[in-house]
Amino acid sequence: MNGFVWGLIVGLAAGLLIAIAALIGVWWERKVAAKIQMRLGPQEAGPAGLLQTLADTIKLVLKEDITPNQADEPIFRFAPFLVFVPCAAALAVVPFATGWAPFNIASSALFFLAVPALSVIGILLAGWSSRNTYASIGGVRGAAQMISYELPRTLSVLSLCLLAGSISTVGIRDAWRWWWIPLTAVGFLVYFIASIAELNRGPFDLPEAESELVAGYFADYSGIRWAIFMMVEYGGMVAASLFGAALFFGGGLGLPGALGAVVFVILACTLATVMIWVKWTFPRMRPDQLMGLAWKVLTPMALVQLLVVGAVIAWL
Amino acid sequence: MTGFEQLQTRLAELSPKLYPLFSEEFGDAVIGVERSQLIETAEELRALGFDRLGMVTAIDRQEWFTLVYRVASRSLSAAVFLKTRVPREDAHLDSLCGVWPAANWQEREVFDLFGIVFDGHPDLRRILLPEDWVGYPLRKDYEDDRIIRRPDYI
Amino acid sequence: MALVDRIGAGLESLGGGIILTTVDSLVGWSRGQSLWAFPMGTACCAMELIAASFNKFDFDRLGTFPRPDPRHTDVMIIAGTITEKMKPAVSRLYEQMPDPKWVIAMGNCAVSGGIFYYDSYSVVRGADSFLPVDVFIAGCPPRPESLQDGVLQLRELVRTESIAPGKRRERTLNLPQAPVAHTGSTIAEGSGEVE
Amino acid sequence: MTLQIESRTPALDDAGHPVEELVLNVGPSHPSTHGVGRMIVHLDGDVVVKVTPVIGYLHRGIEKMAENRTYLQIVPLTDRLDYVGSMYANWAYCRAVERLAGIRVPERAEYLRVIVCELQRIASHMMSIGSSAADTGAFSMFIYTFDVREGVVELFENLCGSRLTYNYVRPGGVSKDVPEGWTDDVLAFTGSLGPRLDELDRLFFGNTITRGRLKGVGVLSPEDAVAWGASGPAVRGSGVNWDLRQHRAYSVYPRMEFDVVVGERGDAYDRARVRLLECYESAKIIEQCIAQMRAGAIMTEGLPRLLAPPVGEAYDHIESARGSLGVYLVSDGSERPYRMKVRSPAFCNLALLPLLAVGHTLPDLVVILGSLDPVFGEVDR
Repeated sequence: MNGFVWGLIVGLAAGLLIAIAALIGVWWERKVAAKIQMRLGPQEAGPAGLLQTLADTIKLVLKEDITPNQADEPIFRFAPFLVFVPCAAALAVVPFATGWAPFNIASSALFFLAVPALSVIGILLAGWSSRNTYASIGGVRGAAQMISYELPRTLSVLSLCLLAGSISTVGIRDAWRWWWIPLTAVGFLVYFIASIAELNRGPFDLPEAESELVAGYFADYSGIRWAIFMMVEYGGMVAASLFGAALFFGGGLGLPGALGAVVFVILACTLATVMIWVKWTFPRMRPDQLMGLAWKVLTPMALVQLLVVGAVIAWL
Repeated sequence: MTGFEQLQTRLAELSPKLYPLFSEEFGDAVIGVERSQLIETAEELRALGFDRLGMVTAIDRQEWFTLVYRVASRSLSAAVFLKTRVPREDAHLDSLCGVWPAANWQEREVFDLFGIVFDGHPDLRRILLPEDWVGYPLRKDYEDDRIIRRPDYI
Repeated sequence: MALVDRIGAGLESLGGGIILTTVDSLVGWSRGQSLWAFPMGTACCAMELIAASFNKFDFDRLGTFPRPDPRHTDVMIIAGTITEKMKPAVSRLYEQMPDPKWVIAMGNCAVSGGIFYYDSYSVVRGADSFLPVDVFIAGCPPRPESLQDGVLQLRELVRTESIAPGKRRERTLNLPQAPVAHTGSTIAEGSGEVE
Repeated sequence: MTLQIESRTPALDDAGHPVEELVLNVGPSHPSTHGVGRMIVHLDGDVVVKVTPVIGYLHRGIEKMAENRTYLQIVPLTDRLDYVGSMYANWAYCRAVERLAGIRVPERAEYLRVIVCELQRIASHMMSIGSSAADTGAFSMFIYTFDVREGVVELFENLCGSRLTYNYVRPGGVSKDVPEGWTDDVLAFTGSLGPRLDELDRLFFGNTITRGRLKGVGVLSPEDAVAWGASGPAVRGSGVNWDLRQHRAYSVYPRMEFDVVVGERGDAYDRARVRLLECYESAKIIEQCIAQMRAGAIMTEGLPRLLAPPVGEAYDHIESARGSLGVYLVSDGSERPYRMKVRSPAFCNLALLPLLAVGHTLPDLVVILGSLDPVFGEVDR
């Protein structure tokens, strides 16, 4: 029972965190994109446009919630939550502080890698139930992409597990040493690229490719349900950044109390900003190139990383 | 020697068949043919190196339509207008898609706006106007209550 | 009935008053601040619509940015000439937008047919003949500043709208095509002021 | 008029079984159709089996309208044809009128026409490259190229007071002489253009993803390009040296030194890059024009306000940013043309789309359409 209450609290906190992350993340993305594009970005709502996303959110919540006539109504209405829940669940095992995660389970690294991948079901269902050609193509693309990038992402984290001798996120973070950074640099790169691809963000935003599929799998969603899809994107970005900062960079491990937390947050924010930067710089890939990248480049890279780490451990 | 005379002398050498059809109208080289001989002439021109069909259009001359094809040649660095007439009541002629593929869309446009039928065209449908449009707007006698005539300011 | 309509009707049945006006102002603020545009760019004006959202003029400052999917947008900016062939597509895209939705007619063509008013057999003379237009922007094409001013004017309209069903602003179609005063292109072009 | 999609007998696979095709309607309002184009795409999996372009969503009947306007009143109509490059349609039309009426244009006006048209070429190509980039998802690149275009638009605004529809080239000359200091502004612009274009070149064409997306996509053979009447960068990208500025050498182009840029493979990459490299050549031409231009009249003296050319027919064409843009005028001796026909390069280039797209995937289709650079004002007229 205790665990259930705690789970409820963590769930609510995760939802809140994702909402806040989306509120700030969208604003930050618009500002960074504006900077890249020699613009100013949101300015009018609140100081420096900080309240812009709040206005957008209120507006979206109050918009008409359209279910197209030919759509499969129950699935169509439920699919956004199927995407949201795995994303929120992933936050439960992020090692926020030394030796502490909201849920410190033994195989939490595996949990973190496996559970967000479940949102592929939501994406597929959203695309399919819309009965819209664009949405269907987007959904199928999303499924193929997310399943393919699962492998390099898992392999890259596996080398950390090997180094730490643990498959718990807390265990990895506590065992972290600074010389892991140069040793797992390739692994981090693979993890980072695969995470962007998992989140369907540019340059891998094929499922929602604006210039081809208009909006992809959420083409027929409006109002609050569409806002949930947007929130998931930013929530996933936050989870991937926090996880990367904690595991690959130690997340301010060993620094005293508050300073460690600040360093952790700064590291995570930097990673998120780099994701935004990448999105607004690169063109989009083609589906076949995307698959080629996953299977021909990233997976071998992650395997080599694993071998190198194994050799180092054997040598030590 | 003007460009026209140059072209004339070269055509006299290269194609005695086309030479008699050749004339000058308003400074341009023109080959005027009967509509039955259009494809034949077009193939002859194509063989001479006129490989680019630039423009296909029609002019509504009340009793008949004048079809104007502008073909150009890079090797001869010359251009001629191929002209033919079709009577208004019997507005059809052979399609030149087989000679120059470029004629495809341009003939569709002429069909769409003038109602001239191109026999043997692979895909003769309206191109600019909706499929269910009535009438051929570029004909001089086209009537449409959507049109508001411009008052004469001049 | 959408959620907001239920709230509005409920508050109105309570007699309106301070709660309704407060909710109204909050909703009006948020809607006015985030007028996402559906760029119905058909002709020349589309270029100025692009220019307005790009770096020199930057629509994003006003919280407006173009999204290509009608389901995610609030205001349809009709930028350019609408022809008889295009008209069904425009009205269908308008239908696909979720409520509440607004329409801006940008440029003389969308206002009245503009330079194509006379002699054309295929141009629809004004978007208000089949869509309820909220803001008209004259010009052939209007400058990006004019468009942004049009969006600001729409924001004022949106702000003063109430969510209570009884206090809705009526929007009408200009169905019979009344002749609209036509400015010659040489006068209109480049002047770009919004009346 | 409905938005229904035609039915079609299904294609067969190698074993003779019918392939279940996915029919996708793209447009008429779609972010990548550059306006109001529409394509009906038949997909087998992700591969395009057949494309049917549907055009005419912007058909305003300008050719019919011209029959009820005087020769001078048609100039503003031609602005609205190719709204990305209004100067070209102005000029092509004016050349046809001048040919019909036998008007000689003062030399300074010819120089001014060449300057504005080359500036327009830079602006139009920037728009084209930018929208191609946006089609591949590099949206920031669109903004960078558009920024270059804004520079040209500002120059035009100083010259003729309008940002988009200029109405500048008139039968007999140009409407206004340059304002004070304008040529210096132009020189400053062309001077700064080189480094900016270099940067765009590195950013976009040097990018691995861009190369992967554009190279080998939509290959157009030189034979097909000529036979299908393609022109402009679409034909030059395939390695065909066909540029009216050199081959017809109209106006003052014979006095200019510039190279015709040609591609090698004829794919989307070459077509886009030909456009970028042409901008360098345009800058060269502009600088030469300004150096050679002398003071003088900008409009033919003694032109009647109401032109009534003698009975005749005239065709003239110029090299616009999209290819050879021609205007065919028929006069019956009155003050209004009997018939005006615009030979639109974008229309002819777009006819290539069904040929190029088959066998490619859906994302490539968008790239191919962008590389043909259709402007629907000109396609549909």
